[in-house]
Amino acid sequence: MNRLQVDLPGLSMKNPIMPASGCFGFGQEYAEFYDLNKLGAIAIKAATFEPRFGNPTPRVAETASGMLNAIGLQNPGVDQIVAEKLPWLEQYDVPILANIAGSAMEDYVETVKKISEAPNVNALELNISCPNVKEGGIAFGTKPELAAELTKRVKEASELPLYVKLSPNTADIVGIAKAVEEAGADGLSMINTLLGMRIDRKTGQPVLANGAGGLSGPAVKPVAIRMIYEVSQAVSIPIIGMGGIQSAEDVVEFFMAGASAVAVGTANFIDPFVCPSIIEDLPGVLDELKVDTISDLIGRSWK
Amino acid sequence: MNRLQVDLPGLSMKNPIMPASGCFGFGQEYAEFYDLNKLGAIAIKAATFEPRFGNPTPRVAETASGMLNAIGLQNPGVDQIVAEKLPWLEQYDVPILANIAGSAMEDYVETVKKISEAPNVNALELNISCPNVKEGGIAFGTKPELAAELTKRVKEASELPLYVKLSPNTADIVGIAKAVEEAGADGLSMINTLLGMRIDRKTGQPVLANGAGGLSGPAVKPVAIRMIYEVSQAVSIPIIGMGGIQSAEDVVEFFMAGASAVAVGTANFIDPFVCPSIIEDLPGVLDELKVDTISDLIGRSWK
Amino acid sequence: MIKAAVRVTGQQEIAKDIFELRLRGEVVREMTVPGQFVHLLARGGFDTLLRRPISIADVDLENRELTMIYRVEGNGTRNLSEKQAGDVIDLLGPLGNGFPVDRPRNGQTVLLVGGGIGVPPLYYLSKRLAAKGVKVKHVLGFSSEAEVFYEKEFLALGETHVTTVDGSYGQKGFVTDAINKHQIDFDILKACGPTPMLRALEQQHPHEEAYFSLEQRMGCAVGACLACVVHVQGDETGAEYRKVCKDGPVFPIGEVVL
Amino acid sequence: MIKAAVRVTGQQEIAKDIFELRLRGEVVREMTVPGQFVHLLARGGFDTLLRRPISIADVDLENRELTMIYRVEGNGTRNLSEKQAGDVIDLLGPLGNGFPVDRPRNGQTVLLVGGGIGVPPLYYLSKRLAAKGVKVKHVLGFSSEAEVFYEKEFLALGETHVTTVDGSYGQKGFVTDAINKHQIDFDILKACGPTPMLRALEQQHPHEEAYFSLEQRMGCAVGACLACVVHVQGDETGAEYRKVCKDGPVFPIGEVVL
Ligand SMILES: Cc1cc2nc3c(=O)[nH]c(=O)nc-3n(C[C@H](O)[C@H](O)[C@H](O)COP(=O)(O)OP(=O)(O)OC[C@H]3O[C@@H](n4cnc5c(N)ncnc54)[C@H](O)[C@@H]3O)c2cc1C
Ligand SMILES: Cc1cc2nc3c(=O)[nH]c(=O)nc-3n(C[C@H](O)[C@H](O)[C@H](O)COP(=O)(O)OP(=O)(O)OC[C@H]3O[C@@H](n4cnc5c(N)ncnc54)[C@H](O)[C@@H]3O)c2cc1C
Ligand SMILES: Cc1cc2nc3c(=O)[nH]c(=O)nc-3n(C[C@H](O)[C@H](O)[C@H](O)COP(=O)(O)O)c2cc1C
Ligand SMILES: Cc1cc2nc3c(=O)[nH]c(=O)nc-3n(C[C@H](O)[C@H](O)[C@H](O)COP(=O)(O)O)c2cc1C
Ligand code: FES
Ligand code: FES
Repeated sequence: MNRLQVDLPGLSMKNPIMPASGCFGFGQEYAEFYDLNKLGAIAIKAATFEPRFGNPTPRVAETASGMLNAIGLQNPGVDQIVAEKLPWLEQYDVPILANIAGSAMEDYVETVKKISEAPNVNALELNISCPNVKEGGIAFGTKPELAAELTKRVKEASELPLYVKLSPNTADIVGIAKAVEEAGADGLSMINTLLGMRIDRKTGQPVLANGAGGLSGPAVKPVAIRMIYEVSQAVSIPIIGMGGIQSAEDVVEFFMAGASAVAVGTANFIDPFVCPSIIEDLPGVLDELKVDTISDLIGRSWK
Repeated sequence: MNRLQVDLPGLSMKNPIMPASGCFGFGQEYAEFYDLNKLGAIAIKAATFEPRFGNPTPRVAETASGMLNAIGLQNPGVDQIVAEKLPWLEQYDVPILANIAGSAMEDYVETVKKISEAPNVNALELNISCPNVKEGGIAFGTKPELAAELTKRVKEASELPLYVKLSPNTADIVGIAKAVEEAGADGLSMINTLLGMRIDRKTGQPVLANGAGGLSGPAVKPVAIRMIYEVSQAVSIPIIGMGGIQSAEDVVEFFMAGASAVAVGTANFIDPFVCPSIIEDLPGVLDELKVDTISDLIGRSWK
Repeated sequence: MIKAAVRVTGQQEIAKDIFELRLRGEVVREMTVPGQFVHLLARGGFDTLLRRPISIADVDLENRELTMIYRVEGNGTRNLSEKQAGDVIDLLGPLGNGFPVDRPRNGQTVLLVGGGIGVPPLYYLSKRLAAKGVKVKHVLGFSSEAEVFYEKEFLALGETHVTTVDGSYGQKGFVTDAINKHQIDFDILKACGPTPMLRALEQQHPHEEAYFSLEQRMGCAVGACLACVVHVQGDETGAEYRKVCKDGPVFPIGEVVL
Repeated sequence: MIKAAVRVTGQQEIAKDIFELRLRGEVVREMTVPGQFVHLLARGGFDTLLRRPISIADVDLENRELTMIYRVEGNGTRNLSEKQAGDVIDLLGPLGNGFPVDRPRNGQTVLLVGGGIGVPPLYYLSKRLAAKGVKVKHVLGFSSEAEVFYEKEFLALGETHVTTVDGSYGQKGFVTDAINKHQIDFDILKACGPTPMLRALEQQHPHEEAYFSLEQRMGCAVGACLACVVHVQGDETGAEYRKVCKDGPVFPIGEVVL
């Protein structure tokens, strides 16, 4: 028995750890540090229909226990991802979660159709919550009806299991979660980044060229935990939890809150080995808690 | 000329620094550390109509660069505040901002009527954003129509200038801000705490007896700055900025984002002298920026 | 109530994860009441934001030296455990109301009962009582042998019984078991430890003169934030309260709901 | 590309807010290409989360010693400035593509132009070129006299001109002014400094062989996060890019948009 095994729609994971979308590119860079086969899954950088350069720089800024980013969904476009990035990943025996972004419903649907053709994409992650694109994007993440309609249309366009990635920038995360569940989502990913800003005293201007950016890292962990705690009690689809995870102890807290797997984002920038380190540490933390398998912990805080 | 003087409706402040509501009681405790006359103003702990014990303990927990609290609006009720707490404060020549909370509109209105009778209350701060009370409270802070109606009714009940304290737990902070401005608010306070949670690995339960709590401290500063930046461009009433302020440098960033005065909350717990220290440091920071008066900085990031 | 910088003069691990830390500074002159605590910034390699409350375990007024004894729990106490002689710590205190030392009259016996990290403040208290000629007895409860500390020091001041939950040292069981078994006589009871222990003592000795030192998670530790409140016994409105940081941490039996 | 712990062997302030930090570790053996950088955890009393990119200013391969020169800007560099001999720093590196050292043929002259904290990587480069027998010249720009550093060290390797913006030392003005004034001859130009300086150089010497080292705010510094991208010259789609951390920080003139 593998104590760390978790099984989610489309994602049979030998451990519950995946790098978060946008924080791991398409894997190549971190493959220079360790064997990607160690990972439970990989969430790849958001794909859009057309190639995107993204926002002007500076694109990142540091905050207390966190960071802001406004990359702006830079990516080579779905065609090149299918032609070059995904085939490279075929050498690994790790499920791939393909993150999809767009500004109009059409974009999403077309991108999903194309990427679903790749043989090694196991599930889709619908990014309805990117705060860094001016047109649409986050609007889908704050309006339940819009989120539900997009979910429905994407489900129609692909047979792959669909995870909807929720925005924390909303008063009613449970409402959105239920709406997309009803519309056919197979799982949820949460949370994406909180909208934030830093100002440079010397210039009097925002540090990021884009003005605002998305806040991630340990600072947002309590917000993520609270939302997962609430949403996991209200829906019956599994949740991929994320937001500030840095250690195996953090992973356990996310499971107790209600997550069934987790993603690690910002922490990769601080320690490129963070994912394998967490995977290595997890059994010890389970031992301390006298727990056999990690999935025993799912939702323990409210069960 | 006093470089630090700021003048807001009802609040003529010799410097822009006030302790934030709930983080300074009614002043007595910190008066043992320094002369409260040094402060620009004082925001007192939320008053409700009836006395409230608040939530069970534990009521606070630490997070990365932040803290969670679920005090639950504990206070002795407006009658005792008017009879005992406010008279004690009369010995100081510092404007008082009276924070008001409630669960139903009636509560708010009756509390406002009573507290407006106190001779030394200079302005009201309407707490429509407390995340720590089950009944209502935060609902007012996330629905523009409700927030507007409450504002209107409170304005009818008192002649005092009214600041509405906004919740960051919303997708559309600008919408709420505009709605309360239109309904007659004389100013805004922002931000109240973000909803968050911590889980205790050992017990598997939330650390706070209440489950969720309000996140404050440096972790939330980027969220506060972003919201003030957006709202200050959309309204023409002044903003009292707060969320993670620890230093004179932070104060300058809040002004550049669009605040006209600031409140310091969590930092008082870390350094009881933080408010007078910031006041002392401010002129030096203005010098570095070659700025005469602090109000020259208001909204510099977008003007 | 002072904010001051104190300098570490020494630190050692005296039991499993239990450290004794000595600090020197002028502020120590104020620390004359056993049962008070300090609120300190335990900054270092592990992130902390808030201060941490730690009891005063011993005071050397002449040398302005304060001793604290603490268990490594999380980031703050981990940081503390890495401090070395010469390091400076920012401290607020002394805070709160301690144990009354003028209460016991001559000839009276005071029983001091401590559990785990509730033991430290009793040492300063016992020393002060013994110095006044008061007869002191001690019952100290720990979870197991590895965590036992200061038995010798307490023994030097008076009769001392140690209990461990797992029976690996001293008497097996809880402090209340030891009091019963040895039928320990006393006039005044003073205790510090986990709330369940205090509750058991309250139940077992409802009519004695007793003082309990409580623990609560704290924010400000100066009475402003209301993080640390407890209900008042017999209060029917349910709105009355005491602040552990300011009104306590020591309360006479019967005053607050444990 | 290695993650390693290196030990501080020494640190000194060599100009106003400019520190020279020496570090020792096995990983230094890999640092053979001038213009590369390391990404380090600058933890300490002031909060930081992310790593900080700092150039390799000098390397002593035999002693496995690395020298960095940095200016105190914010929390990270403030923490660095408090490190003392014996402290350990977690470092990722060497990273990026540095300056080509095999480019200059015998007899060619290389002009190295540095501005402010762009000066440090040029020192290792100059040493390596000089060791190969290449003729090196230097133009170093600073804002004022107080910030000037390493003039002597560069002089020992070749002709060196210093400029200061306020004229308090050397020639008043920018590095481009000095190149013009002294009509400095060269075959290859290698420069590191603020983007406006690089732009001025590009404009003044559009047809020379030149290499520019760029600065960008970074997240991962390994090519994954796309924080540090720059546009590509002549790219009509606008979607092409280079990563400063991985494809750079050194680019040949004309490759990327400054
Ligand atoms: C009046 C008083 C006196 C105390 N005296 C001592 C003593 O002499 N020796 C000793 O070892 N411990 C003592 N404690 C408990 C001590 O404060 C905690 O163990 C310590 O704060 C844990 O901090 P941490 O960073 O290691 O743990 P973390 O779990 O990382 O702390 C996180 C937060 O929770 C708070 N917290 C966690 N556990 C406790 C607790 N048991 N009580 C209060 N706050 C807690 C911390 O202060 C901090 O704000 C005392 C507590 C109080 C209230
Ligand atoms: C490839 C490269 C090489 C560098 N080499 C040197 C060097 O040899 N000596 C030196 O003094 N400086 C160098 N810098 C600049 C140095 O990285 C920054 O001065 C430093 O990161 C500032 O950190 P801080 O914590 O002091 O400032 P803060 O302002 O507190 O930093 C906050 C955040 O902004 C980033 N940041 C701030 N300023 C810069 C900047 N100018 N460039 C990149 N990131 C920045 C920080 O890395 C951090 O993530 C280099 C930068 C790059 C990209
Ligand atoms: C630099 C950066 C780029 C990101 N890009 C994406 C993206 O393309 N798609 C997406 O859904 N989320 C993106 N995210 C959000 C992360 O996947 C994750 O939800 C968030 O950062 C919270 O996790 P963390 O605190 O572990 O970083 C990005 C985050 C960062 C920091
Ligand atoms: C312990 C605590 C109690 C609070 N009580 C109140 C309150 O009664 N009324 C209110 O409007 N805000 C209350 N707040 C919110 C603060 O006034 C402030 O908006 C928030 O903490 C953000 O500022 P900070 O990061 O400086 O603490 C409380 C905050 C804390 C930490
Ligand atoms: S800890 Fe703030 S009132 Fe006691
Ligand atoms: S810093 Fe992450 S790609 Fe360059």
